[in-house]
Amino acid sequence: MAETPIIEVRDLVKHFGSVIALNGVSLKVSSGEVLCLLGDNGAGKSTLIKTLAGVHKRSAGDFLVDGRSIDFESPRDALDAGIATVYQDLAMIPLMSITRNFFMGREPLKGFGPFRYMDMKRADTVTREEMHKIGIDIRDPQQAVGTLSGGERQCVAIARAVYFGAKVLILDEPTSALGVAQTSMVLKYIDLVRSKGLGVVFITHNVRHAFAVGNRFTVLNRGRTLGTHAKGEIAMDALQNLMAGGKELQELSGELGGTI
Amino acid sequence: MAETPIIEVRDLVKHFGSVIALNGVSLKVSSGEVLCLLGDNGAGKSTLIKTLAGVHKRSAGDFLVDGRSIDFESPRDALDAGIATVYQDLAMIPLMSITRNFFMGREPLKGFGPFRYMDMKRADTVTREEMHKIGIDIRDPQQAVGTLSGGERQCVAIARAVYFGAKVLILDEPTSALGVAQTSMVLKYIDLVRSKGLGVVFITHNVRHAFAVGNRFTVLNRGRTLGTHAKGEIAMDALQNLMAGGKELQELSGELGGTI
Amino acid sequence: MSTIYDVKDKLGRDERVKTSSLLTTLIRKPELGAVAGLVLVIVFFLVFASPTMFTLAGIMNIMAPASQLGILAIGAALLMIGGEFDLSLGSMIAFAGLVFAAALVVWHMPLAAAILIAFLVALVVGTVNAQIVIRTGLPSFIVTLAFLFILRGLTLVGLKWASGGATQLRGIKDVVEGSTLAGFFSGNALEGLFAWMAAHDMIDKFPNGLPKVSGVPVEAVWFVLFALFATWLLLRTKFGNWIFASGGDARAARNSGVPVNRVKTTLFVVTAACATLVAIITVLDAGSTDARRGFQKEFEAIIAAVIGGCLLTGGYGSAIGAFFGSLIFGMVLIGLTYTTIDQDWYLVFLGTMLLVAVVFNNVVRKRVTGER
Amino acid sequence: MSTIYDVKDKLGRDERVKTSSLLTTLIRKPELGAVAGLVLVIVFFLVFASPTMFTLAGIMNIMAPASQLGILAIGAALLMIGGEFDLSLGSMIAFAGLVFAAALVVWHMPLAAAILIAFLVALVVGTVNAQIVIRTGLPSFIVTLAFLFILRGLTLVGLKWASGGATQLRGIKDVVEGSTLAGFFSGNALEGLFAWMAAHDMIDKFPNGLPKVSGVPVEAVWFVLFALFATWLLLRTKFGNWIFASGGDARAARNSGVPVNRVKTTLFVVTAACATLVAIITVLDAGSTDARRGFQKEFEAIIAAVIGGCLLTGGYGSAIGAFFGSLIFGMVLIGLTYTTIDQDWYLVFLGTMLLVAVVFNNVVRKRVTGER
Amino acid sequence: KDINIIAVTHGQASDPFWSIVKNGITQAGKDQGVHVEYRAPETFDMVAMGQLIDAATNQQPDGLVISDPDPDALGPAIKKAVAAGIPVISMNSGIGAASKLGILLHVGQDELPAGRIVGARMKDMGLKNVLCVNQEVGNAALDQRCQGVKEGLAGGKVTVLPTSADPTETQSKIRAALSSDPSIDGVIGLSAPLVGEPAVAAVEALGAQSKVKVGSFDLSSAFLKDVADGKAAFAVDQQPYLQGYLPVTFLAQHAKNGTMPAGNVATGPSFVTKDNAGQVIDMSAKGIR
Ligand SMILES: Nc1ncnc2c1ncn2[C@@H]1O[C@H](COP(=O)(O)OP(=O)(O)OP(=O)(O)O)[C@@H](O)[C@H]1O
Ligand SMILES: Nc1ncnc2c1ncn2[C@@H]1O[C@H](COP(=O)(O)OP(=O)(O)OP(=O)(O)O)[C@@H](O)[C@H]1O
Ligand SMILES: [Mg+2]
Ligand SMILES: [Mg+2]
Repeated sequence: MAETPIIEVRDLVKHFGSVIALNGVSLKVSSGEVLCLLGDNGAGKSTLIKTLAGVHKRSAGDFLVDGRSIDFESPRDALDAGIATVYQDLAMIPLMSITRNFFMGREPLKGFGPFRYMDMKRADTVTREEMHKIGIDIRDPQQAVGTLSGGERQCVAIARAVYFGAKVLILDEPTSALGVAQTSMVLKYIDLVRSKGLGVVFITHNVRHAFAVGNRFTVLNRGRTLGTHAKGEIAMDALQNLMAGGKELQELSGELGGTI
Repeated sequence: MAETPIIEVRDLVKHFGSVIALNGVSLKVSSGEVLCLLGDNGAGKSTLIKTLAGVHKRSAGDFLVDGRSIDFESPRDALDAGIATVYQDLAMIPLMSITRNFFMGREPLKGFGPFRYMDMKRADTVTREEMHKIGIDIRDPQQAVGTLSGGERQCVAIARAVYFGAKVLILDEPTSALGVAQTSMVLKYIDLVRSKGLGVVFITHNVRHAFAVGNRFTVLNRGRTLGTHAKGEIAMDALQNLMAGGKELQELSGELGGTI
Repeated sequence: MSTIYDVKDKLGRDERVKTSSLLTTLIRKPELGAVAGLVLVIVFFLVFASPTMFTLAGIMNIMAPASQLGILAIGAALLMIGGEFDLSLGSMIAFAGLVFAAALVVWHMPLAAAILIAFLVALVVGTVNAQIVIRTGLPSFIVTLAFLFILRGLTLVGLKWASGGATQLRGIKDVVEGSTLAGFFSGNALEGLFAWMAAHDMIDKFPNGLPKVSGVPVEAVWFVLFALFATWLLLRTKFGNWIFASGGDARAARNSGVPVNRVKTTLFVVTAACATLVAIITVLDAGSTDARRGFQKEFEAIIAAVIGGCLLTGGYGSAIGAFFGSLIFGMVLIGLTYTTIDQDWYLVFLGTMLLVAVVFNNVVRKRVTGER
Repeated sequence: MSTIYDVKDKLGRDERVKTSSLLTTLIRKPELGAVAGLVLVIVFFLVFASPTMFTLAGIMNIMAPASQLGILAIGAALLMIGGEFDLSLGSMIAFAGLVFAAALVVWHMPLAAAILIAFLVALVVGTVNAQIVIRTGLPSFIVTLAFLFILRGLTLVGLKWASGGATQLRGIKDVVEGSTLAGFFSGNALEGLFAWMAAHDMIDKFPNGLPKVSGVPVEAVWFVLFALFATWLLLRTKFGNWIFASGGDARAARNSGVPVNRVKTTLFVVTAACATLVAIITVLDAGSTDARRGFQKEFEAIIAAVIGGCLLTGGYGSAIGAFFGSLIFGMVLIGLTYTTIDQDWYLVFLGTMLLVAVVFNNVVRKRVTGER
Repeated sequence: KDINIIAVTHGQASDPFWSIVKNGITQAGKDQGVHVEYRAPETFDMVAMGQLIDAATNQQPDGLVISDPDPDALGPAIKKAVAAGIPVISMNSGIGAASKLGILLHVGQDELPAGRIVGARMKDMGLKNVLCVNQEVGNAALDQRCQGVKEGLAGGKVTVLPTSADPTETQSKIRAALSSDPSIDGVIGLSAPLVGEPAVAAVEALGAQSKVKVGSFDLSSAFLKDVADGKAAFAVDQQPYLQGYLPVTFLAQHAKNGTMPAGNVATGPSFVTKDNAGQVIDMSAKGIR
């Protein structure tokens, strides 16, 4: 992986008013690799990936895409640059149908000139198929997203990002609300996407999920990078401890039979 | 556990318009035990516990609390009956402060008669302490919940339910957004609560978390109970397969190194 | 692989969905509520109003104001679905009317140029409204409220300047006399058809042989076409999807790549253009304009849209609902005059009818869509 | 165990929070925006208005309308924070005024009984509004709009009945002459103080020796007390927490055990009671009531609340903000008459001032709270 | 020293009638070389109007012109102005209470008697069932006009039709009223542009010109054209221009020379009919009549 990374950030800083959410974070993602972003609650993972996705503007630091410094004005710019994101809060409109949410911002068109209109039939078919691939059998693609279960909703967001992801796929805790079957599907998906040559940023709190698909692991703690480790270099236990932000877990874990 | 269960439901049915969310579900929780409610996405777990918590009215079936048939008119009734719930969507008001959310509906009062007012200082202290116990060190209890990270928000909801839970504690995927340290804390908490003699209903997709604290496991699938198993009676793998709703996972899991 | 998930029964039905009759499926449209409200109102007037209300002439008489309101209501509905309000709508009617009339009688422009100028003004006003809302992040309620005052005030000042001191500018009819273009914005459409029908005794005639109703008010044609267009736009186009998304959750929409600001700006311009269209129609019809034109039309438009099922919080609603909402409101407004109800009770009945129609609408909608 | 989490530095500061000066901390209040808006407006009038505006008499002259508006605005603000609107507020003023006046001059009741009856009517109207909103699930916008019409219509009917055909009811002054209770609702407070100050040449006098300002308008006292009470209620009581919760997300609040319906009903009643209080004050002050009383006050109240920072979507706002919002709006309304601006331009200036004040308010608020 | 005169009325500057009043006031100011200001509340609002009078009193003008549609409500404010030593002239409405409140004199005529005269004229025209179209129900001044018509038309029937400022709606409502009650033979509007013109259009659309006579309070150039063309029977002129012009002139003279006419001045009503409408149209288009 001597090639230029698809995405690289150096010493990223992000303030919200008086809150310092990121205080010097660096990472890079190359094509064909899965970077797991790990860290405690409130470490700044979501803030970081929102900056990558064009939602937030960084307060300081460098942000390079394909080796060139870049400034996204809006999430649309990031999407156009081939970066698709599943946000932790999903970015879905509860009142709109599954299909409409799926294609929001990237509607498939039919017809020509000023009479172009949405190809609803195709949209419905694609939605149903993509959801099926991820293991969800939806009743009706026209159902409002607001009436879906938490996990079903998550799957819509993931299926959408995978479908439209071109270069980099960013997933913020995609498996947190998912059942066992769906989780397996999603992890397999990530594997598939990587093998197609995309870069993936995968946020999770589950060290097993991270180990299952990750190539490298970057750990955040209180707005700072704690370090990056390749898969071979670190054991699951050590990573687990790093993720917890240096809190000793043995004791707690021991009481509960070491199963966490 | 020959005593009457604190909560028991038999053949519960719940329809939303033409959608059948629950189609005959039975379960019971006794004091001093943790019942894990498992099942695929969309199986009906949240719908079930919302019925227990007084949010939904059942379409058919029996619901007994302490052996007596009961009908909750509102979540307040359930709370008054000692049933505290962490909802999957958390039931928090983003614009309100952490403290105000924490005590929403159960405000600590000071003064007397018509001049009773909220004891803000105590509320702030309690909030900070309870959050600390669960492993979150909040900057300012007056911060709006909307600016917290996903996991921090989850912790507020859990800490609140634990603080106010009197007889039964219902937790809908409480650990899904949590970091390693916080997850350990929450599981330890559940253990603690159980040992104090409360009943706990714990929904999770993580079989390890379930095994760590659960006494019995009830599996839902497409709105129906698939069966209940005590801890000693079933192996983790078998449970894992049940949770996935009968989908064979070996193959998938195998490809990813059996780590899920 | 698909067989793994296939637990549907042999007919391909999902066991988690109750079967419902064809009829229920057919009518499971939120708009049905508004239709039901309209039916209720019609039944009420059939019973209590003078039978002349439902003659051809009576219906056309209701269509004119209902259509003008409807054009505004559909514009307001689109904007509301997109998550914003335009309270300057009514003042915009007056302002556009002034610009249009002044272009004709003060600057002596040809009709086409005057129409163009009026719509250009709409473009400017809509854009200004939108830009202020977007850049300041203030609620559109308060921003457009400021323009409610400003445009109304400018109209008065402009009228006094244009007329040399009065609050009315007239003489428009003389200027546009004989223009074919004017036919698109004033008078009646389908006059030939109605004359033919009168000649063949199919409709009522005056003693002199002319038909009592000489055609369909031209605004009704605009109204129906606009309703159809807006429905197509909302349900079948990319832009329609963006409108719903922007109104449903602007942040989520933006994160998904919807150009929310562009959508909102366009909607503000469309709303202002609707006001301008109504202004042109009324100015040509009345032959004059005055400082009170369009007074409180913004509220009537919002009312009609809400009757038709639009949510005030955005992200939900339909053009066809606004269409029926306008018909309901227009019919109640004019219809009470056909009854023998003491006119002092007018407002009481207006309010009651509104409430009953909306409640009924709501009950029917919940019933058919199975909401709880 | 606590040491595990302790990564704060020695001074106990959290390294994730930027240190900020005492001043910034002091003024980090959203209400500061409204104060800044008020300052801006005051500066404007200091420069452009007749100096008489800021004499004692001028200030009292502004206080009367601003206070009446303010009482309504605080009621509307509480309701808006609780997630609902009351568009029937203005009509309620007229209706309560009618009931109150009729009780006095038609039924010849004592003042105390008339006041009681008026507030009982408020209780009923508020409850009816709330119950319809809660039971039907319709937006309060449309339900209270129906009551806007209905109450206004009933006022007209009632006035004609009470006065025997006119739309004005007069003669209230004669009836309440000499009642001490009336002093709580009309005229001026602190009259003794002002007379004393006049006698000692501390304030301006008329040629006949009476003080130019005979006291503080009684509504100003109500206004300030109500603003203090509402602020305490919102920030310090259980009910205040419930109001924020109900407006922020009714479902989440309900799930957390907040009796949302009870909260909303109470708020509707409070709003109606505010309208009634203003009705009683104006009827006693004017000695008469008419069918147009309170016309459009609902919008002025909402405007003032929004200027003061209330969100139209509910769950956010403050009584103190509404307080300043009313002062801003009231000052702009009256203040323009102290300038030499031509009345034709009045609306243009009103709109512009509003916009400028609100934008300024917003900029300051964002600056101090660090929102982006 | 500059002479300052303030006028506070109940009519908005955008109201056709009051805009003419304001034009008269402005012109008088120019002619007399005094500074004038016109103020009115945003709607017919007696409470707000009282506050505006207070505001005017605070500025100690050399003269105050007011309209007084509700002497009870405005009384205290007017008395205060008088007590402050400001000469006050009332115009348009409030003739009955003028002397009691210490007002120097009244220019114009109350709406009620004006309405009576119109009613009497319609009775003379042989009308029996008249529709009184009110574009702003609840405005007590306008309500009095209909009330007066009813009294003047003694024996005949008067129905009040509430409408709005929207000419399309007004026209539709008048058509509705005429077609549901064919015995209506007269329509009287309370504003020429907002009601009179749509009323003529409505009658025309129904082809009932020969049966239904239309009249209107106040003037507008388009309505006067209808009168001239014989489509409308008459317009009632209160000469609002004079109601604004005269009080300012009197007060300016009072401030300069201490003069004041001895009695009230009646400015109307006078009728404009087919014979004299032609002369008035141009003046009306300029906002003078
Ligand atoms: N808009 C905002 N305003 C103020 N503070 C914010 C804002 N967004 C995030 N923060 C703060 O920044 C910190 C980092 O938040 P972030 O959401 O990035 O955490 P995270 O690593 O994604 O945590 P989790 O695993 O719980 O999702 C948190 O403490 C949060 O309170
Ligand atoms: N209000 C509603 N209207 C219509 N359908 C609903 C509603 N609420 C839930 N459902 C449907 O009922 C089914 C069960 O939903 P529920 O939220 O109980 O699933 P769950 O077991 O909690 O899933 P997850 O693990 O993903 O949270 C889902 O398919 C959902 O679409
Ligand atoms: Mg996060
Ligand atoms: Mg769930």
